[in-house]
Amino acid sequence: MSAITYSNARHERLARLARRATWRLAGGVLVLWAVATLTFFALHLMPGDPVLAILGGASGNPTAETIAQATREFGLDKPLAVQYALYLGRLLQGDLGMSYSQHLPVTQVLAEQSWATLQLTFSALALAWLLVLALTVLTAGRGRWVSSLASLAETLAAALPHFWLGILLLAVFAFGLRWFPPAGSDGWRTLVLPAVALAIPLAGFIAQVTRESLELTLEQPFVLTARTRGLSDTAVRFKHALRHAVLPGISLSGWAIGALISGAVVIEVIFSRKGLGRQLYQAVQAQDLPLTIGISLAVAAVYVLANIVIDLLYLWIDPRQQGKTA
Amino acid sequence: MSELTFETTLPAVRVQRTASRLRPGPLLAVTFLAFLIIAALAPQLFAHSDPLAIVPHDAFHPPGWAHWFGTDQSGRDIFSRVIYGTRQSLFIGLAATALAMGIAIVLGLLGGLGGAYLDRGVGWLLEILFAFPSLVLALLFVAIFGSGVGPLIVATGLGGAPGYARMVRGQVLAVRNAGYIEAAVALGHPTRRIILRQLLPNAMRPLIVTLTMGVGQAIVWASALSFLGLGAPPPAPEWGTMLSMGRDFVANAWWLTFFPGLFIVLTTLSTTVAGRYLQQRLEGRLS
Amino acid sequence: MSDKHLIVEGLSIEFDGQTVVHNLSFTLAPGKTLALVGESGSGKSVTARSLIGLAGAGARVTARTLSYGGQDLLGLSERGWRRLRGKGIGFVLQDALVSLDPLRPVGKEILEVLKAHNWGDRRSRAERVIELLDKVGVPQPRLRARQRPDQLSGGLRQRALIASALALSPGLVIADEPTTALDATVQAQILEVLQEIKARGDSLLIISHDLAVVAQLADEVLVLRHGVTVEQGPMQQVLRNPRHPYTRALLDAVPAEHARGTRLSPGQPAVGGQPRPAADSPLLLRASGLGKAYVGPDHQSRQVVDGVSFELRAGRTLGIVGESGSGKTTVARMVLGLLEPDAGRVEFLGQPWTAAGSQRVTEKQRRLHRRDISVIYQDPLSSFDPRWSVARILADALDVAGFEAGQQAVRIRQLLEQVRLPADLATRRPLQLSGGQRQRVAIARAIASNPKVIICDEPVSALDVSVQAQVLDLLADLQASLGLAYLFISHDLGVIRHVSDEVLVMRHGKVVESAPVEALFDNPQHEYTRRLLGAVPRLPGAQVQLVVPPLEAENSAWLFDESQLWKIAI
Amino acid sequence: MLERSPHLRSQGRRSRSLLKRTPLIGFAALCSLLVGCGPDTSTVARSDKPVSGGTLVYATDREPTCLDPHVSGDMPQVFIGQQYLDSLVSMDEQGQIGPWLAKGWEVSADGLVYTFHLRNDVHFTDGTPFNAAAVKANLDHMANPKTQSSTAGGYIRQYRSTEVLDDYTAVVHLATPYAAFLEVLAQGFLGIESPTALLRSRDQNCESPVGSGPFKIVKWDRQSQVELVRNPDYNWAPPTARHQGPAWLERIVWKFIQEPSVRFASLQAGEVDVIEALPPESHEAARRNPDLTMLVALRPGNPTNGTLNITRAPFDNLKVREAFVRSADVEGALKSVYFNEFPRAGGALSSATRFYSPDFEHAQDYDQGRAAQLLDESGWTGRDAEGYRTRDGKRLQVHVVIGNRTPPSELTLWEQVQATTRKAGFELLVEQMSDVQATQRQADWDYDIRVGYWNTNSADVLRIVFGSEFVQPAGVGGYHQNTAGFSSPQFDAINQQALATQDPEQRRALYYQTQQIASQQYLQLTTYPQSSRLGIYKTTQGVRLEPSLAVTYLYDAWVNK
Repeated sequence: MSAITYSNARHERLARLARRATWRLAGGVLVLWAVATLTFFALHLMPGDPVLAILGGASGNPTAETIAQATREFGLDKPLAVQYALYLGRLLQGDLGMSYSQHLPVTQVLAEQSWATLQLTFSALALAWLLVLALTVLTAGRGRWVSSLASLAETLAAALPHFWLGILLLAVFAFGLRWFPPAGSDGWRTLVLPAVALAIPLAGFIAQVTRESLELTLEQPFVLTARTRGLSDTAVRFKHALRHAVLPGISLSGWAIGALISGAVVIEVIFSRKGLGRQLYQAVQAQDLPLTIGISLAVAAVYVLANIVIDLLYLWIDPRQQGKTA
Repeated sequence: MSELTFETTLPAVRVQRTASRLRPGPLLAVTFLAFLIIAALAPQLFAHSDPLAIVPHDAFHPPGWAHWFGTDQSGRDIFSRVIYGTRQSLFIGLAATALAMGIAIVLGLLGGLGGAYLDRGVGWLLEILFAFPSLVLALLFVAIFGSGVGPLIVATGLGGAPGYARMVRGQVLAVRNAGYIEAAVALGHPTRRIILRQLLPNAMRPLIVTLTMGVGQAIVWASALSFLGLGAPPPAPEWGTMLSMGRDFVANAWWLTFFPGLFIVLTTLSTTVAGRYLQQRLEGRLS
Repeated sequence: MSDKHLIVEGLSIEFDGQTVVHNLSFTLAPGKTLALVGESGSGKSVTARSLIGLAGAGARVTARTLSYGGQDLLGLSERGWRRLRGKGIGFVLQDALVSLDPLRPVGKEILEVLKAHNWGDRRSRAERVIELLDKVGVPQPRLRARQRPDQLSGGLRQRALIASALALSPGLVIADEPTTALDATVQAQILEVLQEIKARGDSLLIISHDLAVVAQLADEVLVLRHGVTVEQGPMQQVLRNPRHPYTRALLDAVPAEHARGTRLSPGQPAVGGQPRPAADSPLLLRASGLGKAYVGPDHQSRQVVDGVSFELRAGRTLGIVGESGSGKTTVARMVLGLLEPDAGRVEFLGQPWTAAGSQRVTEKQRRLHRRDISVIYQDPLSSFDPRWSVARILADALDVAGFEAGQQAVRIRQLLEQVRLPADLATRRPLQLSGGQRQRVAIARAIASNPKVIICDEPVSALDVSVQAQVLDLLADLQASLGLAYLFISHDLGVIRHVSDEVLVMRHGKVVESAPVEALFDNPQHEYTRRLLGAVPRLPGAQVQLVVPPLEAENSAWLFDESQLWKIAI
Repeated sequence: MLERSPHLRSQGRRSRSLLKRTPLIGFAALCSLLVGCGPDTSTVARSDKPVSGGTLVYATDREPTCLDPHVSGDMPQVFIGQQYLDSLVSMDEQGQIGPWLAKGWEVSADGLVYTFHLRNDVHFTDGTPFNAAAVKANLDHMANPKTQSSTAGGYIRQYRSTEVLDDYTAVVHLATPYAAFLEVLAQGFLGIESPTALLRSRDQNCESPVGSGPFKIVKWDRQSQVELVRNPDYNWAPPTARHQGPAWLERIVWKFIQEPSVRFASLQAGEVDVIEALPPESHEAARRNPDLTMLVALRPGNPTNGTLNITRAPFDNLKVREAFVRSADVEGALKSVYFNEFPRAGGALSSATRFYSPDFEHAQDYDQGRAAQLLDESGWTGRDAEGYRTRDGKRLQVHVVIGNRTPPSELTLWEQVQATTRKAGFELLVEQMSDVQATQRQADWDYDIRVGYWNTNSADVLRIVFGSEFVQPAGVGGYHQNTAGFSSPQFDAINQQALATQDPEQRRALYYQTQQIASQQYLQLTTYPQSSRLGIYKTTQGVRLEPSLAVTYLYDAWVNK
């Protein structure tokens, strides 16, 4: 790269980040559109009449008039293509329709449930990273025993299914020791066990790649150079190696958001927490189309946004990639 | 003149580890996997009681000599159930991974070999699939097609496919740009021969490792669905279903959930360790 | 001016019971320069690192004496070593692109030394960074300090690396292969910087495989082989009058100093004496007006190859020389028909081989003659399918050449013999071979189909000098016995001079000068050629004075990775 | 009505016709299961003095979809409704109707006109005064099809109109005589809501309904909890209450904790004060725990059961039905799955139902010998490789359709039924599917067994689950309440006679006959009666179960924290 173009490096860099964010956002919108479309049509393949789902299932024993009314009310008498067009039209106005099972606007349900799930997933992500950094920076390249032991711990952690870990944590820390409340969605104490149950397997995954990357980085010439300057081992690890070592883990965090949301479904059920995961599980079972599509969209949006943030974070940490478009 | 290679840039001169020697970790993992495979093929070798035999007055025996893993709420021997469950759990894991890999290979090859437009299309499709977290995708799938072992396999497979597809595509692109492919072109080999003899085998090779590790993860995801009541119907001794059925009794009888879960963990752990060992061996030989 | 002696007596280094350095002794007086010279595996780098306590994990360093400036280094604690590193002894590694933290601005790296040793305050440190960059000849130091290594040209970042080693004015600078992997012109600049350090009166310990580089700097030379001192003495004496056969062999192996037809490696019968084919032998390849543009990541188009024309005749060697980014590899790929030119055409035996635009030649058409044009790459390992054994690799090439399965085994044995490899190597995989063996396998593959032309793309650049000599000799022998024509691409003027009949000098994608080899080297016409020739370090006896090209010579806009240009046509 | 999964979707929606006179619930039976069922049967026996103030945390398994019990009408709604709604009339533990919001009433001779004299000192928590117009608004609201009221609306099908005679006199006109009118009015499903609030949209009213009760709803945090606070103005408690004036509790946090083990653990830890649906596996632990007391009552109606579809093979054959029922070891299953905490229900009525007869308890006793004999007689004599019986090469297969949300314990019960009926040669296929799909299968008669139960306080329940009029779906969804497909003019006739007469002994005799027919026909494999089971932490006292539906009533409860 020519040196001249870097005369205003920081400004240029921010501008590039912004351009990239815009570009990615546009892509994200397209992805969301595709998600909405896919879910919309796929869910219309679901067996059973959606009107019955609206009216509390077939056991609601609705009369012919109420069915006709609900059919009109929800536009279910129109051809699928028209319904789709109407759906998209409303979607553009931020209207996701009414939940069949809750009789609430889907947006309201999302507004009520999202925070709990975001809180859960992001505290789990943060906790996972904390564990990863503590474990890897302290143990990477520290001799065979320490390394293998830590490596075993990571592999084991990565092999733990969320639900099993959740049940074990419940049994030990809530039922047995009673350190934490077994259920609920209020206050940090109710957040601890579910977040730990989500964080530990994730930490295992991220730690595996981070350790590998850290050990590779510690063998890089620039680390040796840093040592030749008289830097201590700790300083080398934190100032030089860490920044490189977290990069694969950060890439993995994009995937992790998806895994966390998947895990949140199960964890929210086990810990009787409110949240999008449990809501989705219920919506799917109740054949609540608008809510299912709404939550899928919300999840996809979180995923898309998180990935943009992670992408930018990655670029911030490793500006070398900036010229290339991923 | 001998040409002992000695890296000049590395600070720590690493004495090359002998990869061919089986260290205790991989050894244990491979042994356990072998045990699982035998258990799946011939469970009666290990478990002597009928996994479905209900003995109500024997319910909730804690682990002991008579029942190594205790008995469940129906008095069934949990050890037998776990052993007999190996077949179904492994089958689900293998089938789901195979399906995921099948989809992934098709998508990955289309993306990697199909030219710029197709590649972009596949890229988009993957991006969209990625926006559905695997369990969400599986939930939607089960919602549409119902629950049971078949849908469970397909749902788990679908959930894993985009990740593998991205990997296959990456592999194909990497191998496509490898020196030996250029060398083969320069030698004058026809394109078809290069794809079949060099590109595909080399691109697929690392996937063996992924596949090994993937089976463990597939078992975890499948059991998550079973746990939510969307998987193998009871009384099938499927590990996730057993866990799900036992979870009400966590406070009274921990062994109902502990042992099936333990087997899931051990299986995943073993596939990971074995896969990584395989990877080291392949890399040691090939890179 | 340093007044500190570095005294090493009886230094041995072991890894897991394996001794890699035996009983090494030397003394480095203040203001002097000592060179440790050896090929891969000689233990020179690990020796250098042991002097600052960084021999590596699992290393056991023993010595009768190891002291610097009267301080005993053997009993030093980690803390004591840290105080010494950077402050007492500066260390410069090869290839600043990886030896400087790629994610941090170079200024921060220099600042780090100052901070680690609590030098000055915030403001004075910042000033010192700029001063240091200025001192090692980095223009616009304030701007450069804020840039990362990948934003700097090779020369600039190597200077920055040196600046960070000089930050606290250590009395001793250890430079481990400081100019390796740099272009000749850049190498000359870096050597100048090192000479300035020397001129300032500091001690310099230089580690290199390159005798010519050493010749520019060293007062004393210590030649290492397999961790054992082979020869030690004043530079002029060792280089002019080597006593040990290994030293002799190393000197002989440097191709630049030897004319065509001579042997570079000992132990083989000389080929010499055979007459070169005439310059009017049948025409094989003709390239005319080749051009290729490439759109970079910044969406700007760059003309990577521009109007390159040449002819290659049977049995002759055309050398293409140029620095990195000159477009020579792109030319090779176009000639191989792996890359479509944007302009111009290549004809093989009078038939179109590859051409731009409407005259496009399909791969199907080319395939008939593929067996007549082979290639040898710089990195043979990556050009082999990693799953295949040597025999399979050769058989694969024989398939194209139309050998029946039954004949292949015989032919493979024959090929291995031709490239002087033992037959039992046939079952090995490339990874189990040494670098020299791999390149021989690559050569065997190249000649398998009895080609008329071999494109050699930097075939010896990655090899130790003695191995390089063997490979060059082998190529010469094969050319003589098989009547091959070579299109030989190298950045190394010495190698080019040794192998070529005609030479093409490329710069920024254009041919700067094209002439028969003697004419070009004896009487370069173009200014760039002269500069290039002047930048090549010579062994004593030749011209010692190095002509340092001006800094503008390296145009950083031309730094890009040529390998990215290319995508396979499948 | 029949429900798909016993614990999760529920109990209570009673439907359509009721008896001319709602019979009293068998409180003796209820008491038989009460733990510590001493002199004071339905309160927790603690002598401490009530304390005003404090928060009670209540945890239940299911979250309602609407807080207004008029809409739809599921059990979780009435459990919350009981805390913030008052009814026109009250019902005491002897089943006697007493005043509440209505001071008194007259019934016309033809039984078609009810004149209610209302209290004049009541207002809703939104300030709206309670008056005759409010009564009219409420009854109209329940009866309006747009409300989609299955339960409340279903109970007052005979309702025509309300006439506001003056502010505090409301005259209700019925289409046909309906002696049960006052009893149903006593139920929380027909609680009186603020007419101002009812003017809002249905969905708004679902979110924040307004009553005149001892508590008012503050906030519904979905998937988590409903918050209620004390109504400080409350001064119109029913005569059945233990005190007058505002409730003791300052605040109620009504949580939803679906997982039974988690719910119980929360109680043990004192994180919650009262839990509903105390899991049977925790009964023993609860008994042994000095911090906890239990309040358990059986619910009247048709017990939990698998109803056999007699409209298709193999259950179209009575012998096969009996063989199936006989080969299922329900006692064994109840012992291991429910720790013997649930009694076996052998007849079509729960022992807590009035006119229940114990004579049919043993008709379903486990008897593999008899099962085998019956199957032999009915031609299922072959055996295939896996040991299942066959006839004409067809395997003896029965499909049980179960919803996904069925709790594991219920599934385990059916697993055990599966294992024991297998010995007789049945292949029982447990088909788990989403509730929507399961309902669809039910509507299409595509099942052999449906699992369900029906809670109501009348033996008339047998008419709903086995009467021929209920074979036909009530609405267009195809959903039918008679899942057995049983259709017998004789059976229908007996039920009609029972509805027509007021004489208890005659009714007892008639209902004996319906029970007998149901039992002899082997229409259901009955397992255990439904029950209300509360677990109460030591700091909480005064928790009662409301008489008519055994619903939690917290007005008299207090906490000592």
